Amino acid sequence: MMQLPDVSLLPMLPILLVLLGAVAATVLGFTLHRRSVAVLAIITLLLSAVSLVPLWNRGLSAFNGSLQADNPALALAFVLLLGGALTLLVSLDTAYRARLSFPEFDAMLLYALSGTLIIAFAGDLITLLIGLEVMSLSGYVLVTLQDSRRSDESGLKYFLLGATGSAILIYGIALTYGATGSLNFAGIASAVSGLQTLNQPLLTAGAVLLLCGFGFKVALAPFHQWTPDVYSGAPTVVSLFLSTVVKVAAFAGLLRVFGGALLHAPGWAAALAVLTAATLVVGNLAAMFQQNFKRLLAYSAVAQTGFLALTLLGRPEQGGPALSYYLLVYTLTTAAALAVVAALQRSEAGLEINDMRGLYYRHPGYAVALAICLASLAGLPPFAGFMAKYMAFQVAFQNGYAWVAVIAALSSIAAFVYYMRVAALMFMPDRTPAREYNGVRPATTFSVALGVAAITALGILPNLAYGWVAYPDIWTRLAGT
Amino acid sequence: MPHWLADLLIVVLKGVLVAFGLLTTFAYMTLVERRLLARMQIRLGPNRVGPMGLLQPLADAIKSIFKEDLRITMADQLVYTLAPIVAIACALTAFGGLPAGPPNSFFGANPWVYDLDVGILALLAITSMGVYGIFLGGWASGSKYPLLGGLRSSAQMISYELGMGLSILGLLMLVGSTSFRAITGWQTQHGWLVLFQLLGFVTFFVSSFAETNRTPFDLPEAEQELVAGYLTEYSAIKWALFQMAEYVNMITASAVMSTLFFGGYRGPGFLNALIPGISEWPFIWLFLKIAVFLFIFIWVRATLPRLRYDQLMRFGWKLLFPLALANTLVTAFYLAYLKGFGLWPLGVLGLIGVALLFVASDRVRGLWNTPGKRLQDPTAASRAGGD
Amino acid sequence: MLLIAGGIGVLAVVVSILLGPKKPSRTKLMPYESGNDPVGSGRERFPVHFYLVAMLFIVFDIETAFFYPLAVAYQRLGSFVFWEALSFVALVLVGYYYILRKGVLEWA
Amino acid sequence: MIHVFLFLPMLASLLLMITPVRWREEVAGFAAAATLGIGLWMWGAGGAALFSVGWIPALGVTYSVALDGVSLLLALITALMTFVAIIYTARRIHNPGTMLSLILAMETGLLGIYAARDFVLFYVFFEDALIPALLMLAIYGKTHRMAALIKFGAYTLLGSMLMLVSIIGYKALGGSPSFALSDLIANPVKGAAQTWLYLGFLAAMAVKLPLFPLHAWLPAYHEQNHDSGVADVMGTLYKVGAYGLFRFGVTLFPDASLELRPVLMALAAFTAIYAAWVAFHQTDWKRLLAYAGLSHMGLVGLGIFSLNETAMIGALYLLAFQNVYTGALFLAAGMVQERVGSLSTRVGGLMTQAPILSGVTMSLWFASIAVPGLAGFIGEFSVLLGAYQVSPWLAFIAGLSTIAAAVYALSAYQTTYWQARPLGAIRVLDLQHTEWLVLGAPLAVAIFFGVYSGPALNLIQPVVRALIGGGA
Amino acid sequence: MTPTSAYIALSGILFAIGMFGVMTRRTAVMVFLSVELMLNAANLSLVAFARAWGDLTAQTAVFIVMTLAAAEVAIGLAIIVAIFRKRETTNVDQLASLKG
Repeated sequence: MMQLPDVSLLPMLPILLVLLGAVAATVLGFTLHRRSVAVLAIITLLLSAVSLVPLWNRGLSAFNGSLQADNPALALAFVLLLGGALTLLVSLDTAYRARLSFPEFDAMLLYALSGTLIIAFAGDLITLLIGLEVMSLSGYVLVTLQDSRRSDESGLKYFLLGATGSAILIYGIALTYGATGSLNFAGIASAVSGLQTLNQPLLTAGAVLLLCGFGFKVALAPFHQWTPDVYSGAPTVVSLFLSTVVKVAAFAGLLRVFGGALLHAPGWAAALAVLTAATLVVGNLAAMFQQNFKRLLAYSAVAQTGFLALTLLGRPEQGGPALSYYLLVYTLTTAAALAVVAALQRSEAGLEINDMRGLYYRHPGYAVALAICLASLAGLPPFAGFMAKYMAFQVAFQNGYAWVAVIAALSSIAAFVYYMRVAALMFMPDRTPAREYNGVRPATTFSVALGVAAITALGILPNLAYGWVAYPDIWTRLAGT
Repeated sequence: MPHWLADLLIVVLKGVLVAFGLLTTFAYMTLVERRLLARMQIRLGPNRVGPMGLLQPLADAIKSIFKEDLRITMADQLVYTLAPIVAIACALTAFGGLPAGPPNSFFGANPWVYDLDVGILALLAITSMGVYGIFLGGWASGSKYPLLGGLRSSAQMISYELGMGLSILGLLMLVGSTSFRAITGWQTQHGWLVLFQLLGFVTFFVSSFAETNRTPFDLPEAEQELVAGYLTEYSAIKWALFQMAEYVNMITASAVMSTLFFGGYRGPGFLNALIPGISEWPFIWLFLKIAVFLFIFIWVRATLPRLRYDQLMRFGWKLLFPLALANTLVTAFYLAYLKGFGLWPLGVLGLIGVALLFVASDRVRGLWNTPGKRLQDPTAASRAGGD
Repeated sequence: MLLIAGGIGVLAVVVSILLGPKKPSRTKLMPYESGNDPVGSGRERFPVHFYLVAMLFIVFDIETAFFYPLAVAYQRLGSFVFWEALSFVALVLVGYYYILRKGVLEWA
Repeated sequence: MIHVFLFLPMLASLLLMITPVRWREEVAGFAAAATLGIGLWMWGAGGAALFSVGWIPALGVTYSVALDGVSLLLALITALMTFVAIIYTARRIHNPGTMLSLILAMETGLLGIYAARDFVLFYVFFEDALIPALLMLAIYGKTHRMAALIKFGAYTLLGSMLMLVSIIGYKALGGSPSFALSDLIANPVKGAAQTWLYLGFLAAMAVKLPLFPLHAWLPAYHEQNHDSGVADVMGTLYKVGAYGLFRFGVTLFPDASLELRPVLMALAAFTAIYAAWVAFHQTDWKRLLAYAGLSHMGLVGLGIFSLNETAMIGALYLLAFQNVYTGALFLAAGMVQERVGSLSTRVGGLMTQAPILSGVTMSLWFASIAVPGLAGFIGEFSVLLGAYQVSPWLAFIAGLSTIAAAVYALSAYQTTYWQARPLGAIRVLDLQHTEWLVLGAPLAVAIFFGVYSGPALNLIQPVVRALIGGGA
Repeated sequence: MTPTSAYIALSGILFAIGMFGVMTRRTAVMVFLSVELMLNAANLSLVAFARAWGDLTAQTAVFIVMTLAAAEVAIGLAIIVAIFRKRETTNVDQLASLKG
């Protein structure tokens, strides 16, 4: 009689709710109209977010620790749900124009979301893997869902590179398991701390491979090549989803693995530092030469990845809070910016930067919102982006990676330049006729307003979010116990 | 002579023996089939070559060997030649795992070529490899009919593979092992599994018909629609090899069914009352059962008309698959909650199931008989496939 | 066993190649199209439906594959597993229902 | 009270976005005046004591502000000039709602810079002032503004990012519990690390001073801004590098600033003379004024870097009042442009038609070139005096710049205002109604503090004394 | 009984081959096959390690990886087919309408 797993459903309630929503969307899609399905999905996300509340500070776990509902998981889960909800809101208006108005869209989105939640809750490499793949596979479908050459092509790229990434990741898992003899984070952590020299190279190789695999998922240079093509080729709503939720989830995975299980493993930190520096430089420099705003955002997403990765260097009790705060801010900002693009674009190719000249005089609200988003992305106070970048710098500094911090600082000048180019263009008077789509899009406007208000509020009073996670002790048990 | 070498030799010997046994069976099965069909259609079968045409198979074999071996211009030569070999190899290999008698009953050796704990899985795997033979054959011919035929038959085979795989799950749950000997042993204790897995047996039976491309599922060779399916471009020995593969598969299927559901190489226990130990006699029982099933195969061929292709697919996906799944779940439920009552509830459940099938047969036929709504654009379909 | 079986197959082919007469002619070797000259290549694109069946087969076959270990170990696991299996099947059935409604299983 | 002083403009600028068009000027003017009034009231009350409260406790970032002598003086000047700028904006720019709210928003940033007593808070305000400046340029700029914009922003960011890093580094290495200035002073960083951090900090301040290698953004910025020098006034006010160096640099990096003193003084002196030299060649009033301001800033920098009491006092004095008259001069140039339609220094003959405008401008120029009896003189003189004690040669070189200033200023003035009015040139009006106030108020201030420097010195001296006593 | 190292070496070689294929192959299908090869390399090493450590968790992992491979095949083929039916190529280099 093998022992049965403990089945306390409470810790996995958020995931289950999202999953149920996904199933419902799949089944009801045949009978209900797509909009109502989307509304249903949003409601599900809200429910799931509510179900996070009773779990806070409880530190529950299920399936012998394969699922951990500890505070970091919950915080990240909240960010994920937020991103998903924003995506759905935007899709309410724009999906039809993007020829995406299938119930499958919502279904796939929810499946992907449940996958990301699983990543955030993972206490175990297998669980992590499952979550990751559920996320990625649904992601491939989402990208390809709009039946056009662009989306197909980006879908193929995304798929091929994503699959390669997963393969590398899995191999890394295999090696790690071989070195430590456990797939459970806690087991790995304990094995790592007391490791005989024999397995050391194996472990290092595993860790580095894992890093590369995650590098594909979060688009760390040099594994970022797919990002611009996919983000700019996919329908804007989808690239919104990819660049917020999927990235957040991948970082959640990184945090779980390298902040918890492999914290004391050798080698990966240096590798990560190098990758981060490379990402910062590549992303920012490449973004300077973009002519298409959507593509620019894609590259800036790469650059932001670099800043996010700064927080993973060193000890999680410093990096964790910064990371979660940054992820929240990043989600809000990127979502708002892409929502504006989705609202204004005529074609799924997004907006050409030169076409944005004088946007302020045609769509003042959107222009100001977009400017705020860009300022936040560029890290100008008083917007939340500044606080986030600042925390990232601080973490890097405290963990003795000053040189990376300096590189980040310098590269963010480039970032500032290209963000500001767009922002300034929007405010330059322009006589030419409008090139934007004018239509009624309340939901998008709402999500934009939400995002902008949030990043302003969080910039002036960071503690609204930061205060929840700024407890070192919750970040020291990432591997579970 | 070192020990391992001796073992090896014995194994090889047995292997060759089984192979030639199967081939002979195949040869004479063709004869038997033709004569039986003739009888059922009130005409004489082949009776010229030898007494009662007993030498007919030999003649066929010689003819097919001495016939010209065509090299079709459009064909991909290597694959074209390899395909029949693959088919026959898989077919022959599959049989080797089946125990033909209790251990050491074969002149002191075990009456099986290889024995795996995962017997059924291995067998299913190997037989399904036969699909490669057919599909490659169809593709390599570089002609349209064979291509379609190959596609059809591979689609059909994989579709029914599901039903087959699922239908034995309940059985595996009961036995708790996938090795043939364990299953046979279980049946000697509790009785033939067909009693407790009626639904399972039915589904398995039907799907094995489809797997072996026999009527009413012999779409691949539907003359009216696509000449001879994947066989169109084949002739001489290669064609013969395909035929062999089909018939050997039939034999294997019969053997599997008898092993899984009809007590395998053991005879019915009650006969021991008449002749003590008769149910322990090796080989006979298995051969007997195989023969019975082969007869059924032929009988069905003579009786039933061929399905339309869409009916075939719908039958597999809409009827067989859910049925097998239901059977599995019922068994699971029984094992979880009704185990205390002994085995008879399972038998009852199985009977009820089949009875229900017959009662609601009109409704059930509606599932697969009549075409439903056709989906609109292929890309949407590919998307659905992606989901 | 596989070797032996394969060997037999190869043997048969080789023998017939050796023994069989060789009188090739163009018409004899051209692909069969009821006697007409063949039109177009024999390897054109075939209906996407076959891809679909292949994919569905993969997915559901994996599902079956998941069932095998469960089935073998079933009696050792107790009644709780029944519900796990049930939920698993339920999820699979969702997919099944989806393709059913999508009309993937419709052939005409 | 101080909080009102700081955030009233920001609130006003937000308010402007919803106020109906025809009330905007009034609202903005009232807000600016109120701010100035509060400032004066606080002056009377003797500044505002330190107010400190945790902002992000987890990171040790505090919201701590104070307005002691120097800060108060500079803040007052800022408030004054903002008021002036707003008045002129209301008169000059048509439908100025956006510009007004930008000016007010920027004012909050500037006041915050002076009031901040927390390193991160300082940074926040420092960046806040940047955004409106950029927007002014973007919205009201001229054809080539994009280049100027990029230059300006990139330079500023280059500095401030390095500064941010060194800020963080200072706390991390010094192990201070918070970023509050007092805590940072309490546990400083020593040795080579201090030098490196100082360089990081210096980068930002040198850009905003501006100091020689990092000044390139300045002329383009001023040239491309709106013709009415309003934005330039704010830009002038935004040159807070000297203050930053005084408030944070000298106090937090005493050893480093002592160590780098010769280099920096040399740079500052060179900036002064170089800028004066370049200014001599300008034919565009704005570029000219830009370089003039730059050369003054060189002097200011000289004073600050010399770490000499007299020089520092002079530097701050100069900093404060050159804001007044340089800003006023920008506005004057704007008025000329409004009348003549060009900013060229070759217009000629304005004196004959607009005597008062010309006169006021001239006296402002006198202030700028340090004619005794005007505010500029006291500053420049004491800077040179103090610098002389430290290094005579550099003081001498910098001193040359004052002479050069006289040359370029007077020659340009001569070609614009004297000489004969070209035939057929349009008739130019003299000062209109509010323009009296716009140019008069700064001039009054310049004259007042030129003859009676007591009040300002009383504000500056004690702080500097304490600093020099405590710091270096 | 073969030493674990042998399995690991083999899987490493497989993985390397797969990696090489991913980098050099140009048709989507071949790239995809290389990826599958990598997956199987991972499976092999997982099983080998599982035997070395003598516990079963890794084998469940293998199961899941197999599922993954299957799902990836399904989706990947769907995408590739969709593209192939639109334009007669799946050559990755020719899919360049997104460059910039």
